[in-house]
Amino acid sequence: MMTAPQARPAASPAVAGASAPEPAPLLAPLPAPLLDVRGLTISYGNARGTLRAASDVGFAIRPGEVMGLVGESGSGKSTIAMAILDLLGGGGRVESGEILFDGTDLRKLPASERRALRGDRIAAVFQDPFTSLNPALTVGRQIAEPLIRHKGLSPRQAAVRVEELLAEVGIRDPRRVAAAYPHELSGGMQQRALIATALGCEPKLLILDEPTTALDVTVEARIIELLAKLCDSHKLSALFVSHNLGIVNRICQTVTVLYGGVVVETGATGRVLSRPAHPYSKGLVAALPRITADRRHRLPSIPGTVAKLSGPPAACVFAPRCPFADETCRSRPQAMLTDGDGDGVRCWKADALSGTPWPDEAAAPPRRPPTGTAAETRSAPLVEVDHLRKIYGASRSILPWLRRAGTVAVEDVSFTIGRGEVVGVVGESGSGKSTIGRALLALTEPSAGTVLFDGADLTQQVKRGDQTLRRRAQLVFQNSAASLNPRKTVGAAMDRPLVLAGREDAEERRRTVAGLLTRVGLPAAYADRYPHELSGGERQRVNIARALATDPDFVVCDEAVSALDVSVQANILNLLAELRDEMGLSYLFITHDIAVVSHIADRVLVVYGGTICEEGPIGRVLRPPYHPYTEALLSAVPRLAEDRKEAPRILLEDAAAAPGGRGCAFAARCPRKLGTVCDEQAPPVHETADGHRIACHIPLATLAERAAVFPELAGDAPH
Amino acid sequence: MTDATPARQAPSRGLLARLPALPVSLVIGVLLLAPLAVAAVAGSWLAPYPYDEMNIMSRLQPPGADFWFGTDEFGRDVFSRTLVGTGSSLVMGVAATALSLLAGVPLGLVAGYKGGRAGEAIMRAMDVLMSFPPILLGILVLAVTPPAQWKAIVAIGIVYVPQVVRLTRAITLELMQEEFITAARLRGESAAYILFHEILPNIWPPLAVEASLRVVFAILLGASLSFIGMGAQPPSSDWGLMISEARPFVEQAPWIALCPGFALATAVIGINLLGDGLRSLLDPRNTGAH
Amino acid sequence: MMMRRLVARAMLSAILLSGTALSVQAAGTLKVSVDSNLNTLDPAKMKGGQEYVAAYLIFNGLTVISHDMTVKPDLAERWERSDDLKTWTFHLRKGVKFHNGRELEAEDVVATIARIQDKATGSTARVNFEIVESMKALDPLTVQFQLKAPYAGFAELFGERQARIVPRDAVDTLASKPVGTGPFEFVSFAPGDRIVLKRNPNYFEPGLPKLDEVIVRILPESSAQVAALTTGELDLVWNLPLEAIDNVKADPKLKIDSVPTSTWDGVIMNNTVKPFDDPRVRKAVAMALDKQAITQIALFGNGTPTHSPIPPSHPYYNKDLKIAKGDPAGAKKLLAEAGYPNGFEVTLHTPAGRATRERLGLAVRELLKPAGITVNVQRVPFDVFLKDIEGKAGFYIDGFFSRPTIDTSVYPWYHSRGSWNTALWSYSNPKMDTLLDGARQAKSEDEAKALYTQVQALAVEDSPGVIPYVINHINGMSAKVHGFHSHPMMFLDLRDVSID
Amino acid sequence: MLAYTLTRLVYLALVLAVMSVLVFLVTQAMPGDVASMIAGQFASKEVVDAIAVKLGLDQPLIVQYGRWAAGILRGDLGRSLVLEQPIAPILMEALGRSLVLAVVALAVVAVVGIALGVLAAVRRGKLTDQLVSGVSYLGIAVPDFFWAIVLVLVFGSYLKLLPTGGYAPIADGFLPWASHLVLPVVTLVLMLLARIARLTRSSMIDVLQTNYVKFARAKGMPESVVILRHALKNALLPTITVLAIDFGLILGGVVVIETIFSYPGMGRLLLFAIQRHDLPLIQATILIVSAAYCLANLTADLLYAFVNPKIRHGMRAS
Repeated sequence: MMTAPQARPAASPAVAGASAPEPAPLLAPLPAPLLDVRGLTISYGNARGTLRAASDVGFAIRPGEVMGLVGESGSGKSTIAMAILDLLGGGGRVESGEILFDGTDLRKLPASERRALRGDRIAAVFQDPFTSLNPALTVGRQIAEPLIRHKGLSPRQAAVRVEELLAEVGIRDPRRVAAAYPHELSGGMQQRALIATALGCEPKLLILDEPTTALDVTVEARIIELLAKLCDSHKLSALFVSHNLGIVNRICQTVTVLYGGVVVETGATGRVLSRPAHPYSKGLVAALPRITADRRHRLPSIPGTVAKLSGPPAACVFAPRCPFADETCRSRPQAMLTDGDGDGVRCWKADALSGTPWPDEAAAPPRRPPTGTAAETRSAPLVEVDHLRKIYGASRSILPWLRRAGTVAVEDVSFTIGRGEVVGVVGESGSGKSTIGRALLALTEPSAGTVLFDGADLTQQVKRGDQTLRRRAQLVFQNSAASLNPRKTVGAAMDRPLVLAGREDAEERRRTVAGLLTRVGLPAAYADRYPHELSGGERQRVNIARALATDPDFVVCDEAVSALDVSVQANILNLLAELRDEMGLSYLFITHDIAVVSHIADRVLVVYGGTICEEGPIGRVLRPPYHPYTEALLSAVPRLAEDRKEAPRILLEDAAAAPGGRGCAFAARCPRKLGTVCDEQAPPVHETADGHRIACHIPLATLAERAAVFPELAGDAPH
Repeated sequence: MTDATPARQAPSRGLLARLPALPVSLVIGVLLLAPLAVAAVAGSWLAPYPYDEMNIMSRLQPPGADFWFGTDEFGRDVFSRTLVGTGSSLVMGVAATALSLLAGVPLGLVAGYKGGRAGEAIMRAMDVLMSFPPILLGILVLAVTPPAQWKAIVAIGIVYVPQVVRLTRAITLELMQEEFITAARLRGESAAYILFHEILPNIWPPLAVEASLRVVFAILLGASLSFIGMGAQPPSSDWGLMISEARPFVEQAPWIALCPGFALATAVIGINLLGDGLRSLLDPRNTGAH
Repeated sequence: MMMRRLVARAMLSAILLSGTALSVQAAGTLKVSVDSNLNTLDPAKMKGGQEYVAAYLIFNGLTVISHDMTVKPDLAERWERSDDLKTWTFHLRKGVKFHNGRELEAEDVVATIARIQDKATGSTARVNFEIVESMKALDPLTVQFQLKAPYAGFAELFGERQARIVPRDAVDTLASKPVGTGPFEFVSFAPGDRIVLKRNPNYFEPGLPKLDEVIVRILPESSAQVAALTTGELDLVWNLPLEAIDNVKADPKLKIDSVPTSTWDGVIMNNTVKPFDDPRVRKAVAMALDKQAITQIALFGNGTPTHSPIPPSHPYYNKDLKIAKGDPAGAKKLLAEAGYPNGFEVTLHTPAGRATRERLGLAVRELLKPAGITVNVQRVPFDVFLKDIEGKAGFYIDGFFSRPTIDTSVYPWYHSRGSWNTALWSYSNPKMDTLLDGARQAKSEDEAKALYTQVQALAVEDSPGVIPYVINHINGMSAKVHGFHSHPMMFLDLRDVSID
Repeated sequence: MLAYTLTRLVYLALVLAVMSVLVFLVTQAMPGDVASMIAGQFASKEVVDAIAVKLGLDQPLIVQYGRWAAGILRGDLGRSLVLEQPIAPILMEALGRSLVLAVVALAVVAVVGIALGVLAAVRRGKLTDQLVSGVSYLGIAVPDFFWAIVLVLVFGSYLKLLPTGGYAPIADGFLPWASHLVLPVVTLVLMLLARIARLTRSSMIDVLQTNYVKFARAKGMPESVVILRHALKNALLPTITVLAIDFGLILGGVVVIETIFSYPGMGRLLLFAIQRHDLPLIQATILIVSAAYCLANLTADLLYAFVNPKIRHGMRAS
């Protein structure tokens, strides 16, 4: 057993001198770290060269401590987790460093001993529950495997234990779930099963690799709650890998920030997130859209794209994107500066910059007053959706056993979008929000109801072959890669809409393309590039530019920023806001992220199970009265503010929504369900004067009694 | 800019510059096929003897100085025959594959793009065709008329149409889900433009790989049909026919069968390697062989 | 009397065999192969050599063509003919039993022939019996035929392959369950695989057959046949593939037995189709073909060049005529006379799957090249060949088995009203008709010989087609097989055969 | 599962119905005809016509088809015109022999092919992998008939170890029966092995990269358990499909191999029927072969569904 280290071990000898020479005197002996990673360097090699996924990474996790490892995509956070588990694949190789677990360097152990530790002393839960369970084996068997293997339980004993474990992770019907195959369970249940597997052998360390990223917000909230509880009750240590600062804030005591495979900052969660020391941390925290922030403000963003190293860093990895960088930063690598509390920052300017916030970009032009006032919207709506209904998969086969009523994706939805208005649609997966967007663009034919665009039925026009109106309504996709034809240059992709618009002069079209590219902040020379030569953010800009090429009035943004890293997301959101202001565009902004929608939308529709449960100006929706679902949704949003940590949260059951019934779609999961009336009758719509509508059986007055989820927004809507 | 974006490959940089990056299998495949291609084009000029010249005095001669690969039961030079037969054997595979692509790709595109009744009808028709084992379908087609090589080509072409249709349809359906197709529909492109300018360019790489493997099957099926007398006709020196005719003499004169057999194997291995190479060339992400 | 003797013999054999039943059983089984599947076991409908193999093992005729090509008694122990050669009376052997136990009667003979005469039966032997005016059973053992015209060779007709006597009450199942009087009884037939036959204990020739069991296996691949023969899996390969002869000869455990036949292949030219309607063209083709070379190519030398279906081994063979040596120059000259100075191009059809005939076709293609005739060989499936080629196409390869008599070998092909003539080459020369009609009524061998000598000369002169050779019939067998003699009619005669 | 099976069966019936019409029409279109085939070389026109009338060939096509189809629905495949026997027993015998060939060959292919494929996937990029790939190439590249000839040459002609043709019923004893199967089976194995090994290899490689395999490893499962319990079961899905289809192919007759080894299976029966222009036999054979092939395909899909719990539960036809 090694003794407790006096300080965070110096990352490398050359840098040792730069760190604090004497550690602060210890008030109480800190327990020895359970996991102590030192100087870990990992690279991936293939025929085209090597990529350094982690450079000289060091951190420690003490018993009972949950440490967050955060960073954007490509920062190397998952690679480090896999290296600890000895599960690096795809040509990954640990070049150097130590991984001390309970004082033993795992790298020095033979493979069989490392394997014996895995699943027993060190357990893991991965990002995607849908693919982490073997589809061919029952859930119970998969949970039992490590019990039999490591604990020597008989299959019968293991089965008993499996049910206990499932019960412990909050599964109500453990016997049924144990006998089920993975696909029979919802994502939340699957993730619980994975957690039960990890807990089975009572491990000392949990490796959690983005364990909730693939889940809906309400489910995520419950899983995080469960994890926090378990870590507490089992005295577990955990390495929590995440890109989501809000979640890290909720569950982690300490946090380590990675950038380009390099640890840039480490420290207590509260301190790092409220008073970040490293410029990158500052940028990351600043770029996050906030529900409570002033919506007219531009989001601060980090320019450029994520760094990727091929060798040891020769300069500060963040210098190319750092607004504070100078010659020194660009000429020598940075050392980790630590203090006695275990806080550390890899920036020689950290002290000098203390208190200096991430700079706002050029003062944002004042936002044009939103046109979306209720009266104006009703006078001249651009889009009118009336009793829209969409059923998928209905079948009228001659074979009786094949006849199916189909799945209701959208059930009787009506709303309007005014000119220049941004309407947000918020909902979880399966809520029908994308279907609404597609129906608006005549990409899918409504089963019932009408969609009028500028007074005309777009679906009918397209059916007749008239495409002129359609060109005025465009779409910006989630997957920036898939939305561009890989075999066409950016210029060619943008040229087509112009050709179709009858612009015959090729030179003039070329100039237009260049103009559009410039407009979305890309060099005009990008017209000659192929999509795979661009980064994700650049591709999304091209997508937007292409959508603008038809000179539309209306753009549907379907999860347009969801796949982007926080720093890039801020960029795109800013761009979309600018375009709206300059060109008077209307947006239907579809997203699962309330923070994003609250930043950009004028009005919000909250959809659940294909129906609109709440609708109104954003300021109204964020304040009571809430629809019970909205309330749960809002309370589930992970946030940075520390004071929210202990606030009551409304946790929903995992049960999957069953839309299409006669009653309220949310009835099955509603924590405030009144009784059978919710199941059997469609809820009445309560409407207030400012266009705030709630569909619920609970009287408006009762709903209004609830406390605000965001007290800082208390009071009347600002507009 | 950081090095996050992959290095651009300037279109001006020619194939030569990328040569070292060419997959090994592609290079070996081309090396194996090059002499066969030459033989296919110029076989009758290169052959030391006319392929059909009989010489009773030197029948069933073992390989030697005069006849490098021996002679057959008519005293015909096996090497010359194999050389001249290259064209017949390869044409069989290539032409049949071309035929199946010509018929199958449009059908697959329509079935994938239009769907509905027309698509359903096409796929059900393909189901019926696929319900026949391939060689049986070939035999059935050929049994209708006296055998001839072009009929064998048509038959093989028909045999492989369903596979091409299915593949094309599958890729088309997959592409239809792609958002760039949605984007094209949104800007009001016609169906024809979407099919030919958006979908087709993305279909041809997998189709090219598929086609190269199809050629192999077609060559082998062609050889099989010739073997049972329903393909090339004597005195053609189609390899399948040569091997078939050599059967009774396999004990006294194995070289009659072995020479075209090796040629056939070389062709098939060559095309296989070419296909594999093409696959990894066209899809750098590809890992496992399929 | 007969019965008692049979029973006694059966008992005796039972006693003799009881001690060594097993080994005798094994030793008494002969495994023989044929090269093609059998279509039918109904003799009236048989058309292929491998079917005739079964016919001669299971059935008998009234007469039999013996190994020396003379007609001998079989089911008929004797017969008489009227002086005008129009009334023929056959006396059946007494006590002959069908395999089903019923005794042979004259009515069976009448029924058999009537069935062959019925067009719906589709027997290829029907034309042979068109000459019959009427027939009747005089008593259970005597049958009499009345002919339309005098015919000296009538008794030989009953040695013909299809004219096997069948039980009149079992004709419907003959194809799959044949019942005959022959040396072996039918046990089973698996199409494409094998026929199993067992010894007929009641066979009328005393002491015969010697074998207990015969298994006829269907093995189309010549290499498989030879391999099976070498490994002892087969004891005898009927009609050994020509290309395998050397291999069998080289193996000390094997032997071959061969006999000349009058089975021939021919290069058929349709005398009514251009350009073969010109005798000069036909003659030119005949001149260009080197028969010795063709025999080498097609038969590997296992045959003899001939002028007509009359084989060189036959006393009537015209020894004065010369075998064509191949004269492309002469052929060219003749073609020029006929108006084809630059030759012509023509398609030659060969039936697919007949290796010898395919080789003949390719040989013709090569040999006609120097004469300026470009031949495209087209292989045709046999059924298509029968329907669309034979008798219709201009130029094709065909072939025919030995016939029991010289008359049946020649008349149908060369007489202008001959049954085969119209279905083959449509040759017509009154002089030939006179010669053939005369030969039918020839009272002496010498008279017949003289007439047939002229027939051959005329056949070569007119060249309705080219008959390049007659084929040797060759059988390969294990050295353990005794008493087997190849039959010039290609019959498989196993009565006297035994195996160690 | 039941609904799916029912749907597939209905489809199968439809496909077979369409196919029966197709087969009937195609066989009618064949040149040559039965009557002249039966009448043979001597026949005159009246004879041919008489035979045609006797066989009902003079009736309108639709009547002939109706009679034929009705017979098949009653389970009567008709009579062979040439063999003059009911077709069903002949066909069943040939099918039985093809079945023997298919079962034995596929058993070998499945065991050896899957083992090789797994081995190559696990040792990916190493010598074993390259060896398996190389051998696979040979199997794919060399046509079956060429292998067959080489085998005949080596084992029959030179070594004289094995019979090179024909079939021995099991009644003749096990050894003769088995020895007759060796060469055709080996040829089939050579032909099919490569594909199965390559397919197993690639799907195994895919599966080994999945999250659940990674998770199984994270649970500390030893490689043998990871490969055999977690990976193989999922990786075998495509292999099972292909095996079942191959089974259908062999059952339907591998014409070339059956020809070379004089094996009296479905393939040679069909060739025989075509050569003899025995229409009822051609029609019945093709129908049965195709039905067997379709059934094998169906079995493949059902098996796939059965092995894959995701489809087994809540399955729907698609």
